[in-house]
Amino acid sequence: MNSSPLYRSLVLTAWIAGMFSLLVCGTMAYEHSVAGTNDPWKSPQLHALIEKLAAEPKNEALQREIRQLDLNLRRDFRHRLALDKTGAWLLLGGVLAMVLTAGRAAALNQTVPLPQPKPDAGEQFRKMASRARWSVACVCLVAGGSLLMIRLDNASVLPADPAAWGAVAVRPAASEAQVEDVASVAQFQTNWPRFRGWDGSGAVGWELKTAPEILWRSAVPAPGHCSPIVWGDRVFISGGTAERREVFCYNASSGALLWQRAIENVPGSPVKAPDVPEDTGWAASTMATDGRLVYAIFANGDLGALNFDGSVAWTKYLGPLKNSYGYATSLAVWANNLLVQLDSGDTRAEGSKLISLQGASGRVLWERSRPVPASWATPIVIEALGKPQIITLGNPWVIAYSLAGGNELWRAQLLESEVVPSPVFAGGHVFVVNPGSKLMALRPDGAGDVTKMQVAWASQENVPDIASPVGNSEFIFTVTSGGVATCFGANDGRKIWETNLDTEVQASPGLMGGRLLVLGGKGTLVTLQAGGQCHELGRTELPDKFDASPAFANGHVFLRGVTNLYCLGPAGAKPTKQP
Amino acid sequence: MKPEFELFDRREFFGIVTKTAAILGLAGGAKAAGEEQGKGNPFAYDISRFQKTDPKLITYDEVTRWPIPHKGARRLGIGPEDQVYVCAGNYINCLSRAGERGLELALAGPACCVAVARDGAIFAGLRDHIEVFDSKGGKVARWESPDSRTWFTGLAAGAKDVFAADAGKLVVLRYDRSGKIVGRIGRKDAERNVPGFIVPSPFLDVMIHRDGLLRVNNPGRHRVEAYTFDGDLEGSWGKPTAAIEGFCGCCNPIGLTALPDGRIVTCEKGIPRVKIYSADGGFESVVAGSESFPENTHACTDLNDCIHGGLHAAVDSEGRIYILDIVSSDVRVMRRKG
Amino acid sequence: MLRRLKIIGALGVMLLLGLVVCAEQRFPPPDFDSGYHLPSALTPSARQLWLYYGDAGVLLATLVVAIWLIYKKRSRRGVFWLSLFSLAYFGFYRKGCICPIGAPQNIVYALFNPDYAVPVTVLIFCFAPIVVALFAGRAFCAGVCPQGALQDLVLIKPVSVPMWLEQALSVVPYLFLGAGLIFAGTGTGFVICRYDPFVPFFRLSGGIFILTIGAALLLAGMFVGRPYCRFLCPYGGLLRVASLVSKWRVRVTPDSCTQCRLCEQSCPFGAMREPAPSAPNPKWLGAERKRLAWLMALLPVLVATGWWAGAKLSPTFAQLHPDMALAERYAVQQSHPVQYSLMTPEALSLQRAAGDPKAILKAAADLRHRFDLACALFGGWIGLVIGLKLVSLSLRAKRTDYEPDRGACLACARCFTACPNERVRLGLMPAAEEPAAS
Amino acid sequence: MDAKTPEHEPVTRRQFLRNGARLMAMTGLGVAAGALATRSSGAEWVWQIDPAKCLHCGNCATQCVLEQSAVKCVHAYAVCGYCQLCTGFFTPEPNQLTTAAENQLCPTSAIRRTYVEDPYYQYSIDENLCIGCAKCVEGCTRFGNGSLFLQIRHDRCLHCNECAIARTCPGGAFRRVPAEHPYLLKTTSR
Repeated sequence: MNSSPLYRSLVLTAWIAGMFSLLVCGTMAYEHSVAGTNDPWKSPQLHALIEKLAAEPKNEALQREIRQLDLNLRRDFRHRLALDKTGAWLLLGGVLAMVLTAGRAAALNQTVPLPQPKPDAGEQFRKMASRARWSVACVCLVAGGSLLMIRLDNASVLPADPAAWGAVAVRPAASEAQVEDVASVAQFQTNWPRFRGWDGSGAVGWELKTAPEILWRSAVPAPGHCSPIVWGDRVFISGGTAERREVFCYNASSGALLWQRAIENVPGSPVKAPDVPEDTGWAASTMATDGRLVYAIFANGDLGALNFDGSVAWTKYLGPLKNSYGYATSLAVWANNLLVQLDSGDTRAEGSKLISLQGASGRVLWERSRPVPASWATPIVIEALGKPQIITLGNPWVIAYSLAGGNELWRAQLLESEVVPSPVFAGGHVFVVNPGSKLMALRPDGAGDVTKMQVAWASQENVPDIASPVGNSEFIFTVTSGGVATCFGANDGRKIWETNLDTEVQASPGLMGGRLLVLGGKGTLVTLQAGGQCHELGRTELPDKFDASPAFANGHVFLRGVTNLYCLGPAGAKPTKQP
Repeated sequence: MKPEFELFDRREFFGIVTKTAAILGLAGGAKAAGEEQGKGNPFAYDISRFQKTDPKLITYDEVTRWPIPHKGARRLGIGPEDQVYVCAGNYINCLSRAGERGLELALAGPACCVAVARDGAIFAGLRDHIEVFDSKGGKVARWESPDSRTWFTGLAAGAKDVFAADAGKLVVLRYDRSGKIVGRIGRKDAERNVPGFIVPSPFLDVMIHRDGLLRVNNPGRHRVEAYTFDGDLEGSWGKPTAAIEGFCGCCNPIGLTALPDGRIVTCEKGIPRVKIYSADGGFESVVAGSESFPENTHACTDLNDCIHGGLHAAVDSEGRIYILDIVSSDVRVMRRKG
Repeated sequence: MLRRLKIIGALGVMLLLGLVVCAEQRFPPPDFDSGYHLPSALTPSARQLWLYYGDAGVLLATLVVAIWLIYKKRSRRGVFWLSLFSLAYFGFYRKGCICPIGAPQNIVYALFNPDYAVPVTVLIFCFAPIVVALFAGRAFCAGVCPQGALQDLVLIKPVSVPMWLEQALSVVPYLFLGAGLIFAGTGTGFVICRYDPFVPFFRLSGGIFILTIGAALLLAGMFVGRPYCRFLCPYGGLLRVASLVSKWRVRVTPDSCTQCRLCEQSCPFGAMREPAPSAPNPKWLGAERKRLAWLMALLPVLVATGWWAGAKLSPTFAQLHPDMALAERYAVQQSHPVQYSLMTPEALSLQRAAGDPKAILKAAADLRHRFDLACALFGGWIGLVIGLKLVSLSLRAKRTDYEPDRGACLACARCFTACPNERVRLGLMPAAEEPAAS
Repeated sequence: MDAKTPEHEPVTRRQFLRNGARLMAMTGLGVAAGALATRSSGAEWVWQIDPAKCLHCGNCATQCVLEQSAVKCVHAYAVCGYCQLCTGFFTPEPNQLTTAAENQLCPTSAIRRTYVEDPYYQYSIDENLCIGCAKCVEGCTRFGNGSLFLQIRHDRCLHCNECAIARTCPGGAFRRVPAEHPYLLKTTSR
């Protein structure tokens, strides 16, 4: 190091210039950081004042305040611009000064090179070259790696084949979808918006620790096999006869019948009602709600949407339906889509179709015809591969459609005869029942015809014929109409236990946390432990006949009996006032 | 050398340099990131609250939509048997009540407006003259332009008179059925205290009301004015506001028509909407709000000619309202709810 | 894409005609009684054409001067002042646009988008320095390039980068070049200009992000000579190749080298090459020959792999094109609607897309096809670059004297005065004195 | 790449190779230049906004490389309606029709409103204040004749090789136009 005064002064100047530049740099940075709120068009203060003025247009003082503030803001803005220009030049000067002085200093400080004796150049070159080759390889890897990362982070959402992109445009316009107000997923989950709950699994996370007891009961004015649905403090059921088809709304806490509304003179619906088999009846399809409207469909194909206050929002006639036992498929909802599976025909498909409607307006978003005759299972919507898909059962096809456009995602030929039990989705598998012969677990991530590859397991033991299965990631439970409850391993399908509840069962079982609820047709509500070994936790005898499946919402169990609607709650909970 | 002159120690210098670089980098990164996620547009021109119509106010349903055979639609007219006459491009098309295409009149230039008399005579307004056809479409007469600035944008045909709104000359011309000009209505006139029309863009409309007076829109003053056939101003109503009860923007309403019971239907552009007022100007209800016309927001999409926006309406004898959307170029048929 | 450009062009023409035709057709403004006359909007004209040709002239002149200073005058000081002038003119006066570094993009863009007639000045800016490099090495980098001058200016205390690292990093410019050219060719944009770290300084304004990068590079540049030129600049890459076959080359010494090794450290850009023994070491010869053979064989494999892998990048790279980005956002909107806040560019562009989705998607499809090819080419190019680099690193150089590497030498003329013979020639020291080390 | 050319062959040979390569390179460049020259133009291109495509998003105010955007609002007087209630000048629901700050739409009050004659007012742009945010353009175009519109002012524009605003323009309204007709104006001819 040399310490000539010239050198020192150069170094000092360099430092001073450097510090100066840093200072300027800092100031400018600060100026810009505050600019966020000081620009006239951003100032929250000004916006607030103008809002205020809108409220009291005559306020002179306020007006004066606004004008002053506006003036100041604009002055500051101009000032900042000027400052930026000068700042930039100052910075330039500072840096230049620093660089030049430092450069000179460094030059002064240079020592005369004094080459040392070196090893063999060729040898050195060899070493260098091999190192260089490897580091080139590294550069190549780094580049490739980063490109891969970028590629993975920004995958295209468009179909792989550009030829298919035209289809993207024909989906319902985005703007419409935006203005729709949709209930949150959480709301769907806490309520019981459709047959067997929001996802059709018949299961809820919470449970009643004690054996449930009746909190209230309320007479059911019209016959129907449909199960109750619950949203907030409302319970809805439908009932109907050849003459009159109605929707009933009860208060969930008191059981009071709030209103009843008939779905009548639906445009296009034939005046002369078709004859519907007695034991299925007119209202076997469970209603559905998206929290905005409630939807009900009846055996003749009348579909109605009602507001929560009971007024009719819209109605549609979807018939005629050809169904030997009578139409019993329940409605499904997902976000703001209403899904109606209309399978029709005795032995072959006769106008079978799946329809997706915009809930609020009843506008048909899409419609797909189905290659199956009449069926009685209810579709479910599941999220697989990040996209919602609709699982439908029919004879012989299990078909999955995309919710967005109704395109068929996959199908499997697994079913025969009359398809009654509905599918459920648990622990990554879709469980479908080929009535009386097979219980199967499917992986829902296939494409095309997946009959061969996607069946994870199948079991032929105590396969139910009417009741749908219920399960969680570990176990699947089924109940035959004869009352034999069976537990299978969800992942391998081996039978874990079975027990005869000696009561005949029409309703699908429900899973309430760790408890399996089986509702016998004669009114026996059996509670089993939903676990590895068979253990009955209790029975509650109810004074009614039951075909409908239980609904679980807000800590209560809702049962629709033939004569009454029941609300069950934790034992000891004060029964709220009777209707 | 003495340590206090160890100023140019490289390690130290490196330290500082790297630190500053890091700080700069972080600051820059943060700022850049901040700029990445734009938090809305600070320059947004916000009228969103006016573009939502209170559903309770909407008293009409859209029954159906008819596409228009030609582009460049301007105005509507209603015939004696409730046919709808649409002028679009160089044509005037007659659509039956069911929307089937009927008679088509080809014109020399772009049709600006059309009116049909009770006896079926069809009056087609071009920019600077009027052509008269009989109900079969046979050309009867051509009424020449009275002025170089003339720009007809509205026509109304009565039993004896035909009224033509001249947006260029800011006047409503009164013709007799022979094509003679027998009066000029609405010109600025202090004595008759007629304020005069303000028409920034070619949307002056005229209509004959059942009460025997003319109704003319005065867009620049955001008013509907009532004149006698002789041109006396009998009254006016309307106030400028984007709120639903008033007329929005710089120059509205742009179109007028009346229901059989005499209530007045107004059309607006900018916030495209069709509303109903009582004959004396009390706001009553909405036929179709801004939501119904998504395409029809910007009044100007062309460099030269800014009349590619807005709506026009006509009413048939049963009170069905036909709305012409100039941008999506279709006719919406609206029926009263319930 | 191409068709779309055509259509736009056509519309433009119709528009201009329209102005004339529709002039008296359009609805007239009010006629004023007060004799008010319509003002007409001011239209300050664009930069005069001759000024652009002036720039080209200055470029050519500076190139000539640079050659003269380097080969005839052999004057570092001269080169330094010339570079300062270029920094002032092309940098702070012309604000760095258009510069040769970005020009190749215009060329490629013009090749694939016939509606863009590339200006003659751009041709000159793009080709002149390359032609010069073919004859006289990287005289442009030394004396004319403002970016280079800026970095050269801030170089205070050069530290030498290890040769192996130098070699490895010297492939990066070619990757950058490849990317820049495919994005230009597909009409996506000029990324080389977008990520030019120094132009913001010339403009004294710019995005904070790029400013930060520029600042960081300059700070680094105080100790690592010209980091951008050596390890990033795509145009530098072109000149490097060109100067490999240059007619004249920069030599440290005017006459014979005395092997005094005083110039070893004189090059701050790691371009100095030391003599290598004429006879290769027999111990390694076989191994090296074999390696060379293998690498030669590897070359086509690398290219093919690159091609294959590159094609896979298409869906992502295409999204950098505004039209494709819009199509993507539109598609997302169809499946999972997002509510963008009022009048944001996103919301507005989506409205536009919703207006005519078919057209947008059609344009996007065309783009994707273009990108499939472009990306494959890019991948292949990467493979080629890496492969050739490996091969070149397996060739044994043979050198008797200390001399700058043809490609890497920026012709800055620093090493001249390090050579005692040169000093003698310049009369900086008496001929008698001989350096101790020899 | 800097392939160190093997030097153990005779000098002449090496020179020959190099000359050959150079010759090839030159011819290559020549061909390329020639090919381009056929479709190259002596003229220059500059960036400009097509008002018919502009969506008034505000990017022009924020995206330009200049601190103060080179994009400004331009007024085509011949298209203007000289409205008393100008939606380009006044906020959507103005308190009164005065030039007071609270009634003005322009964040930098760059629009001057002058009385011409009853009932007409002239509106003109102060380009030193205008930041090109297009707020007035939206107001005027939505309700009125669209006589206010954005243009790149070529006395300010740096003619970047790649326009930073064009890159982010949601309407794709930016395009290169010949430097001799550098504006896309709404008609001012009468």
